Amino acid sequence: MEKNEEFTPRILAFLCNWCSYAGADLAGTSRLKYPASILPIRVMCSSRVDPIFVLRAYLGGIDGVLVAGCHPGDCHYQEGNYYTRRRFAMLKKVFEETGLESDRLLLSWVSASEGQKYAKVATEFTGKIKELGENSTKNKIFL
Amino acid sequence: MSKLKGAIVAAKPSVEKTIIGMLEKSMKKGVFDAVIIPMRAPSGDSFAYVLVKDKSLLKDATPLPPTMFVQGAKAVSSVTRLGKGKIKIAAVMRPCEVRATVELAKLGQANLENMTIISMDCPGVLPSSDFLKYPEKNIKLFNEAAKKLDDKMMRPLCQICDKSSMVSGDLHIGTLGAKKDTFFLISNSTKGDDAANKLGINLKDNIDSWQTKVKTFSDEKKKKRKKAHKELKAKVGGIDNLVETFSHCINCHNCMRVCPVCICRLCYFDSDKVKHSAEDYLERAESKGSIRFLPDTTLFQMGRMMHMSISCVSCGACEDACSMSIPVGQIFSMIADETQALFDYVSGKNLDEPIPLVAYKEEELLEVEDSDD
Amino acid sequence: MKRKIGVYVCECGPNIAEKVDIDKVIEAISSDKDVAVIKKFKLLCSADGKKFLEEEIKKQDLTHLVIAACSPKDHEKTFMEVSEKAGLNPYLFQLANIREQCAWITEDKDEATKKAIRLIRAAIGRVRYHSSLEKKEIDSNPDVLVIGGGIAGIEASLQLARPNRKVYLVEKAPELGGLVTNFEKNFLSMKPLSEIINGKIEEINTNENIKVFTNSEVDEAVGFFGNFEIKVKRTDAEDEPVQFDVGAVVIAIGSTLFDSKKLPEYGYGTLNNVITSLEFEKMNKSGKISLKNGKPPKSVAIIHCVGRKEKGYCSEICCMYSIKFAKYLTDKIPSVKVSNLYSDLCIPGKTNQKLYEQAKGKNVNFIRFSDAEITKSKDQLSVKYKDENGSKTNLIVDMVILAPAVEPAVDASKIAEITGIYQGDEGFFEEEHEKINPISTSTEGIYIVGCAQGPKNISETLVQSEAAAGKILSSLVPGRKIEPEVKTSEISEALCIGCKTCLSICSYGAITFDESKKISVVNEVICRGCGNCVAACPSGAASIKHFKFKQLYQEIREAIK
Amino acid sequence: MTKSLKINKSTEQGVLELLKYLLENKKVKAVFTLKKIEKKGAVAYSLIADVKDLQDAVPFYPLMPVNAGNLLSRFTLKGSPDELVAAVVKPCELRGFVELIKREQGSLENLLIISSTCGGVYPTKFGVDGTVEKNLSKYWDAVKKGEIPDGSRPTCRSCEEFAPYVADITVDMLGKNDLDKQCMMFLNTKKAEEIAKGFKGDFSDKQMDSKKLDKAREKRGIEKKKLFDEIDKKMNGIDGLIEIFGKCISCHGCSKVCPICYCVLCEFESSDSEYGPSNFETELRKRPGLRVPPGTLYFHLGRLTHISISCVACGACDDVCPSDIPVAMVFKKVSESVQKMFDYIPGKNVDEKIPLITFKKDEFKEFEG
Repeated sequence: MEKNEEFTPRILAFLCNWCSYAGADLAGTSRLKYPASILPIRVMCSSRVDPIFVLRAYLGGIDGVLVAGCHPGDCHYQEGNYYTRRRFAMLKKVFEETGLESDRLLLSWVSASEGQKYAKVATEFTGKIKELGENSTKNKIFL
Repeated sequence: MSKLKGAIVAAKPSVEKTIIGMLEKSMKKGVFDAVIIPMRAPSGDSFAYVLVKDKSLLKDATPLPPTMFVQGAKAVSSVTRLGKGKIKIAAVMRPCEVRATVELAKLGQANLENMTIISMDCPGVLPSSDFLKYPEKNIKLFNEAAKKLDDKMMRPLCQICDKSSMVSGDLHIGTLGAKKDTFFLISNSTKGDDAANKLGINLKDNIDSWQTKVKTFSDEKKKKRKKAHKELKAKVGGIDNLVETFSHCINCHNCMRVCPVCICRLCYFDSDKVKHSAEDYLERAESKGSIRFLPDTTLFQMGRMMHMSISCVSCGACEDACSMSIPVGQIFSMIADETQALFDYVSGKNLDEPIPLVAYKEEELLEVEDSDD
Repeated sequence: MKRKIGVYVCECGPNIAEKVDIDKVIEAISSDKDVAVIKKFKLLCSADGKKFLEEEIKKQDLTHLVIAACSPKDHEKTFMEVSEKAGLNPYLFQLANIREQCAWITEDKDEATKKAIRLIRAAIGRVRYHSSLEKKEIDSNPDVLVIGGGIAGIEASLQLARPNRKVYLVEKAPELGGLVTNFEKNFLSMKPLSEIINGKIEEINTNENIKVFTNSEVDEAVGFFGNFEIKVKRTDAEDEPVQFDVGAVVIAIGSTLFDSKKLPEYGYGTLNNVITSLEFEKMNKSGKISLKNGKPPKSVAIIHCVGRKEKGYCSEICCMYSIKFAKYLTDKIPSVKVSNLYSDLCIPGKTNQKLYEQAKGKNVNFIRFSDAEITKSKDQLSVKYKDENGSKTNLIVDMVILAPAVEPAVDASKIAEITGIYQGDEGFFEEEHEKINPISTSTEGIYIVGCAQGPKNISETLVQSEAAAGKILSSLVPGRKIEPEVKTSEISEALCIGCKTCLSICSYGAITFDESKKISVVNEVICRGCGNCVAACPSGAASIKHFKFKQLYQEIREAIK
Repeated sequence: MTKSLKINKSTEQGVLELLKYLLENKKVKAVFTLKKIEKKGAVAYSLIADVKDLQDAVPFYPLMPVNAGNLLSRFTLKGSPDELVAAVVKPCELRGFVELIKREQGSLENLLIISSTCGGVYPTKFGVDGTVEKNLSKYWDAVKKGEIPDGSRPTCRSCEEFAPYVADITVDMLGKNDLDKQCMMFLNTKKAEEIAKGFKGDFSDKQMDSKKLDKAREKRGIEKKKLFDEIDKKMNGIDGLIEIFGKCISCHGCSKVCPICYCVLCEFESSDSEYGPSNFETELRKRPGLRVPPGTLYFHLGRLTHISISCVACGACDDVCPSDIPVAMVFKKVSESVQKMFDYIPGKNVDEKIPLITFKKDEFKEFEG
């Protein structure tokens, strides 16, 4: 665990506009602290997150990708997040089967009122990624 | 186009090592920020072009690999198609790859402004399918054959290549006619002159011995080429032979996809324009008793000839990639020689020369007109 | 044309300034590609701030605008308006949130500064690929179609017609009124219902804003908010369907009752004097509560929760009307004994409990039961059941009233098909969101009220009808154009291969299929811009304005740099 | 109730008899099947309208020059035939076709699908050099015994889906020890029964003997495990993947011949997937170098996310790869577990929705963090 002591992971967070992004805002307005290295990208619905995005980021050397949306049943667009979940499940399976580190991908439901949860998820995920260390694809040549 | 200038360079311990040394030096001096050069793939049984930024990688580079998996022009195009970018790049390729690159530049698929292209006398390449069988052994065999200029095991098209020393890039490494442990560094452009100067190489030596040797060598090959094309024509010429030859085609279109000068994002022959209704197909089947399905493989190949034979550089990438071992590369080289001769155009020879089909002369090709008298 | 991006960093008073080293940010970014100007300002959302921005946009003649400030939730709209005012298309602007998700989440100023720089760079990268988007405006038809002439439909129609809205009210029965016309009195107030209902029906018939179609049903409803084309045809004649346009639709088709015959143990349909609640309401309204033999019952059992287990939900109203029934009975037959057999009592609300307390006691008792079975015993009925402690009990009564579960109306699925509104697992119409939009549906401009949405009592129904009317009156104003979502999805005709993947996953029916061209087409008026179809499309034919691949990818790139 | 049709001729002859009968009596307008294109053994799918051209037809020749799923899609994409056309295809080709139909890329309308319990095929290139022709007798011996023909495609050797799903007629081959004397067909649909009426042969209600199929499945299951273990060893994470795909030359032949890849323009050939100068500069900031053209691993993993849900493991991609990359086995391995996750067998049922266009409200909780 002592490896990468001062390594700050590059983490990408796709946040749906209506729940998770608002939740992340709430974490801030409640002055909760979590690692600043996490970089949010706002999408209208988590279902906009094409697995290809995650793939690109991963092969580009991102250390972790978080996809966050409304809780099932609460999707602002009704069913979007159910599809997100299926696509994510598939992507994870592809990672597992090809021996890639699927632990670098995380799907989480964060509602607009769950500032606490967002801070928690962000902190824990960052911790996990720190354990995993740097994504080695970063310096591969034959991609 | 500037007159060729050259210098004799000591090649110790070997030509390849010397080239790499020069590249390292020029990167150190900031002549180039990066180099596009072939390297052996991690699996060991393949070579690929790598855009090298960290010069320590260069020691593993292979300027003259035994095979051509990706046509170098595709590599250069992929880096510069959308713009020249900030960094100055040197690209090390074989002459036919350089020529394809030049064609791509003419077609707006490559931007050579910040690119210095280095070519070298080419002994040919092994067909990749052969190479894949015993990589290690084949690397040795290739290097020996290269020294002896023995082309028996090379691609059929390499065996009849008369442009294996054609200089259409900026710098060229001439090994033909060079004294032992030396080679000629030949410059073909101000960019080339500039790079040589920065490396402290004085382009004042006499390169006649290289030029004469190249001349005789390519004259031989020309004869061989004419003969081969003649034989080929006899074999595949005429609609029946042609159809027979292409009847093996399984429409994978690998040939088109690996072809350096096939640039369309969506090939016409993959587009909606070639898709018909069941009844259309049935009509054709009924008129002939039966048709191969999909039909039109010959149309596809002929169509490609229309589209790109003017720019074809006879590199043989298509033949290498054909999963049905159709001699498609040889056929295209045969056609290309004819169509290019028509406009006395040599694809990729000169960047400033427009592609014939985008230019015309008032008085030409009268013979193809139907004269009224 | 050369890009000139203006970047403006808001200090937000101390909020950002104290946590982020803004000068460092400016220093880092000022030399970035395409950045024409970068400045800081005390409070950009203030009047001064807006004035400053407006002048800057004009003076610097910016092609794109990036503001680093608070969350888009706070002031994205504000700054878009400023930019529009200054003559710069508001979609050529991107807001970098360096407050909520940067300044406020760490104590480490250096970290916050680093993150701010990345966020702003992401915004700059993104805004480069923004293109102007134009607000769309389309005419709308303010008229309304109300499906169902029960209490829900009647109320909605009146609420709309009173302020002179044209309403088409379609009822498949010969008369308006629906279920409630069978009820003598209302629960709680125990006031006669008929005068209320008749009053409302009377008003409907005299209000010339309302066109009533009885013996009719909706045959077709195509279009979108503000522009639905409706066809109504008669059920009792082969006439050509009547056609008209409306801007909104209210579904008020009510509900029906669970068929008690499905539970033979209750003997409904086989035993005399076992009747449903509705039959009892009718009997009561007719004035004479009597057994088959004409005599008044001396003892009555009301069995609650008939079919609740089968349906899997509580029908909400049964307990209340059962109490009402007890009152009917005791008022009309003073000596009658009434036993309420319930499995769970559900008497919510601020006042309902009162009536229960009153009813309980004299001659009326409430028994918690399970596993009831009704058989004949001489000329009476024996109700065998397990009581709370599981001990078997046998109750002999003259009459049994069953309180069956409330079910979706018979033609619910037909209406669902015509309107494209999704039915939940129980078959009732699904609201868009139980909390955010409880009476709206997945199709903008179509609302669900009353028992069509789920079991409800009359007052709850009326509330929904008024709510729907209110929504329509405020969103669909005569003469006012409607502004559909701008950031909609679009499908490239060249790239679409017509696999219909997008059609199957769109929750709004916003995508249709062009059979002649064999490609999918987005109806931008219906599309809400979630982007689901974009992620689902394998061939990259679908893309979504303002969240295009290249735009988002610039942000991704910043993250992996 | 399935009817069966027995003919006392070799299996291939029997089927040809039936096809001949159908053509002669105008019960079908044409026959889509494999046809010899020269003596060395090269075959191609053909659309045969004239009976006499049936003589070169080799419906069950152990080659798959192209996955016929692609071809039937192209045949029906712009409109189905007006009258019945008989098509003899292999089970995986049929499953590929069905997956394409689910994507609106074709239709079963007016097609009479004839398929068989399949013994597998050889790599296509062996058709050109005569290898297949030489091995034919060996091949049929293996099929008789339900064994795995040596040298057949790895995906065939490890194929457990060798029995067709939506065929109108299923020809009994795998494990049928007298297939050179007797031809047994099972008429699975009304369509098939109707059309076979009047044909001379013994009709009965005999059912396919499933035991021999189970045995064959077992053998292939063992082979599959072996091949999966091998590929698994190679596929160990990013470095393994780079070993495997590092030599990809981006010809994208694998996607071109894939019966599931059906896009007009592959996303990975679109402008969105292109690198601009600044991308390269960014990349080179963290990497010592980058192979060009870039994005081969991105292409293959991306293609996995696109098609693993529907991959029928036909092996066509292996055949066309000029770099001998074991594309097919990678895709088969990954796809099987993706499909298992959704409890989905591609091509089994035309009416079953592709898992990614539907959902259950209560599922995959384990993927939520």
